[in-house]
Amino acid sequence: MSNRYSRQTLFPPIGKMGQEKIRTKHVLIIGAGALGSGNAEVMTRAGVGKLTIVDRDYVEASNLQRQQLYTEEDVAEKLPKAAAAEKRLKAINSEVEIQSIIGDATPEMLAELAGDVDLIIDSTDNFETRMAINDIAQKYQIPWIYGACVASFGMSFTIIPGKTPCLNCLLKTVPIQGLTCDTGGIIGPAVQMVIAHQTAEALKILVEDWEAVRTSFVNFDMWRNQYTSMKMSRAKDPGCLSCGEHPEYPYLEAENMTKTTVLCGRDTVQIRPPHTEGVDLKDMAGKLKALGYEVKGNPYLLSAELEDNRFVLFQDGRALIHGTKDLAQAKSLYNRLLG
Amino acid sequence: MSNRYSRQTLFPPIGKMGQEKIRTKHVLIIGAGALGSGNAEVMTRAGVGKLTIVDRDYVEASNLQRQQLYTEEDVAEKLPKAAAAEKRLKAINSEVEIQSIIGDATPEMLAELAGDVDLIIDSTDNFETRMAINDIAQKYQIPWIYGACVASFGMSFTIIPGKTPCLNCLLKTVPIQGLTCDTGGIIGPAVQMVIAHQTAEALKILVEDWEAVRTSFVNFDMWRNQYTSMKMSRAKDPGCLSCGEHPEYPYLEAENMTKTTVLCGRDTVQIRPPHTEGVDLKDMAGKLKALGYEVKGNPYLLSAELEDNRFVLFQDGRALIHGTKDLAQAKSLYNRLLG
Amino acid sequence: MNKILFFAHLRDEVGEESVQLEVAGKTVAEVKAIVAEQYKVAKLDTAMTAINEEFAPNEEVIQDGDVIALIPPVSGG
Amino acid sequence: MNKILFFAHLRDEVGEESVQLEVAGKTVAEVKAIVAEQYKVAKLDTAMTAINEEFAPNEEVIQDGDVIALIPPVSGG
Repeated sequence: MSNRYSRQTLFPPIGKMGQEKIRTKHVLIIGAGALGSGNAEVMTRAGVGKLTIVDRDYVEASNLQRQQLYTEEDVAEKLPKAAAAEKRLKAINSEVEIQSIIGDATPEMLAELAGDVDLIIDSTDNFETRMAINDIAQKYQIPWIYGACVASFGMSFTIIPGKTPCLNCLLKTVPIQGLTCDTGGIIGPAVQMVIAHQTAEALKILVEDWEAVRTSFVNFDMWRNQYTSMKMSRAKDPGCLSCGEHPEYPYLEAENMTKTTVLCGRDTVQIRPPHTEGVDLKDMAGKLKALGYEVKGNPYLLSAELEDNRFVLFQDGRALIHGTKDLAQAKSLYNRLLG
Repeated sequence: MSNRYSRQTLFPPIGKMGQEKIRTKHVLIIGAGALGSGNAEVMTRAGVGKLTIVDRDYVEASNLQRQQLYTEEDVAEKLPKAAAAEKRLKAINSEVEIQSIIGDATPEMLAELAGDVDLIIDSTDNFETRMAINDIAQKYQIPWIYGACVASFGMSFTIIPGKTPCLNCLLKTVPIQGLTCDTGGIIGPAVQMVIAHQTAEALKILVEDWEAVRTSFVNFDMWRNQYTSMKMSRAKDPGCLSCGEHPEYPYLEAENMTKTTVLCGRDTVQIRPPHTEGVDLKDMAGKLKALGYEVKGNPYLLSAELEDNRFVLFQDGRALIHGTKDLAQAKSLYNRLLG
Repeated sequence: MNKILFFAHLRDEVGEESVQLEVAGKTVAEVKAIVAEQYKVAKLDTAMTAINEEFAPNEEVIQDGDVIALIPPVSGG
Repeated sequence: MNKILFFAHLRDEVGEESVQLEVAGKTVAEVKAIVAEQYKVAKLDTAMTAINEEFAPNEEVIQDGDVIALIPPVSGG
């Protein structure tokens, strides 16, 4: 298909030279949910050389409202998202090398993939993985693009190692909000908006138009018609442990990672997040009830049950997920409810 | 699939009541190109009751870079876009009634469809059709959402009859810019950005959250990181012939429509736009050359040729498209090059 | 003095994001004619105009200090 | 006097788009504590802060007239 990129090469900041650069680049997308499937589709249509997409979940009915690569058939077959994404992406553009990985994006996996990656597009649903991406990106000097959305709002920020502040400069810790797409809902247009910003930045980075890269932190609400840009010129922290003068990449250290273990003989997985500021149990109980969970509890813990999901959550963020021995599945439920 | 809309009903401004409203609504999308395919996918995933999509073109290789419902197979089969869109939309959500119409969205067709339509999403590529949509929307009191993009920029504006200014208040004429996706290029993120804005407005209108509807005219450039909102409180023209006190719906009148006729025995279609301000032939010659056309001409006309496309364009906007008797195909080429 | 901002392809044609011009007392239509002449921009008559981020008709008169934005309508889809 | 803007779910929790508070001379961290107390907002310590549309660290001291925006990071994807 000789002229399939003609409308893109006609755009002067890309041109034929830019298209040739795009064709030689490898993009890594972490997550194949709403942002991951959308970002992967735009990148595949744009003609990147290679695209790697990592996800640990399978396609569920509640994904179809906003996750653009998937169909009812994928739900019926309970296909892993990464596999379903690969199938559709190949039908869209057979010239792109698609690598799909079904599994948890651990720091080990990220480090293995980092070797020949030109760009990472964040499409994950939790800050622990984002902090690991942030450290890997600094360690291996890979640009990455933060993006997230909940309800009708979303945000994005482009991180270029050696130039911009990093996510650890901004957050300093792993925030647990308890507000996720599973507790606060999400609408398609907010997803599309984040994808628009992430993929615009991705194309600029792939064609190496560094002058065009957005330096501000974008933040919007599609229902309230808000759109703001926060300038970041003073956000870089010289003492930052991820991007500062003496980096230690703390989120690649075992003690800063969530521990996930099967409790022997109990068909239960224990999830222990690293030092958090604690969970507001009353607030979480309210959110879980709104989702239809049956919730009991006391000031120290809450227990919640809905269909196959049964778990106990402690004030320090630790949780016991009952009825499973599957670590990835347990962690997935945890992140979907707690962020 | 009982919980397929759960993430949308969790969003308080929609809720279960809003979802029920969405389920009973009929959305009409004019155009199944980049904006049309994207808007149709978001609306279908969101669970509208009925979706009608109208397009006169078939899927081509150069569409795949940004038109999200289509695959390489659709190109190989030369499927009409409306038919290819219907196939994919049904696989995404079998609960939505999809009506696809292969043809030109003429004022007559729009008038026929207007009877039971709750919302029109503009996804066309020319202002003549938009002005007809604008008049139909005023005549039948149907909200519609203008959206358009070229290169890295785009714009959107929501038009509610009886409340907001209309497109004729703003433009007063059918502008011929000569800048289209076929002459200036287009990148995926600009498309996604317009879709995000149009579908957010669509959901607000479908759940009848009139307070939330955007009243400003949005205008952005994804490569230059520009985003502006123009207030429209003083834009409504009381003397407007489309939405004013004595409406005449001028763009539904035959004398204001482009005349398309097959020239007898000549395998040529003549296209005669209504009173335009004229075409800048020198500028168009440059654009066509950049696209690979062989261009000859004089101050009164230019003739251009590329593969199967051969046509003569006059200074007053009239054109002769050679080698075809297909009116829709000739008009499609004209709109793609001149807007 | 007035700042005049260019959007979309006007920015490429003019080659600047904005220019400073003294146009207080003139109408929007007159400003378009001046800009079209001075910066050799075709088709400016169909551009929309915002004064201080608010849509302004062709007859509107510019005040000193007003920021004028010229926004050409876009047709692609 | 200072205007304090709330974004994302903070806006729902506070129930207002913005409030007026007299916080000149206080640090960003102190403002967060005051707002958390006064409007019963949980988890404000992890929100990002912009002063006059520019990112500001927790130690930054507020000036009279500064517009403060509180932006909670969002994790969904």
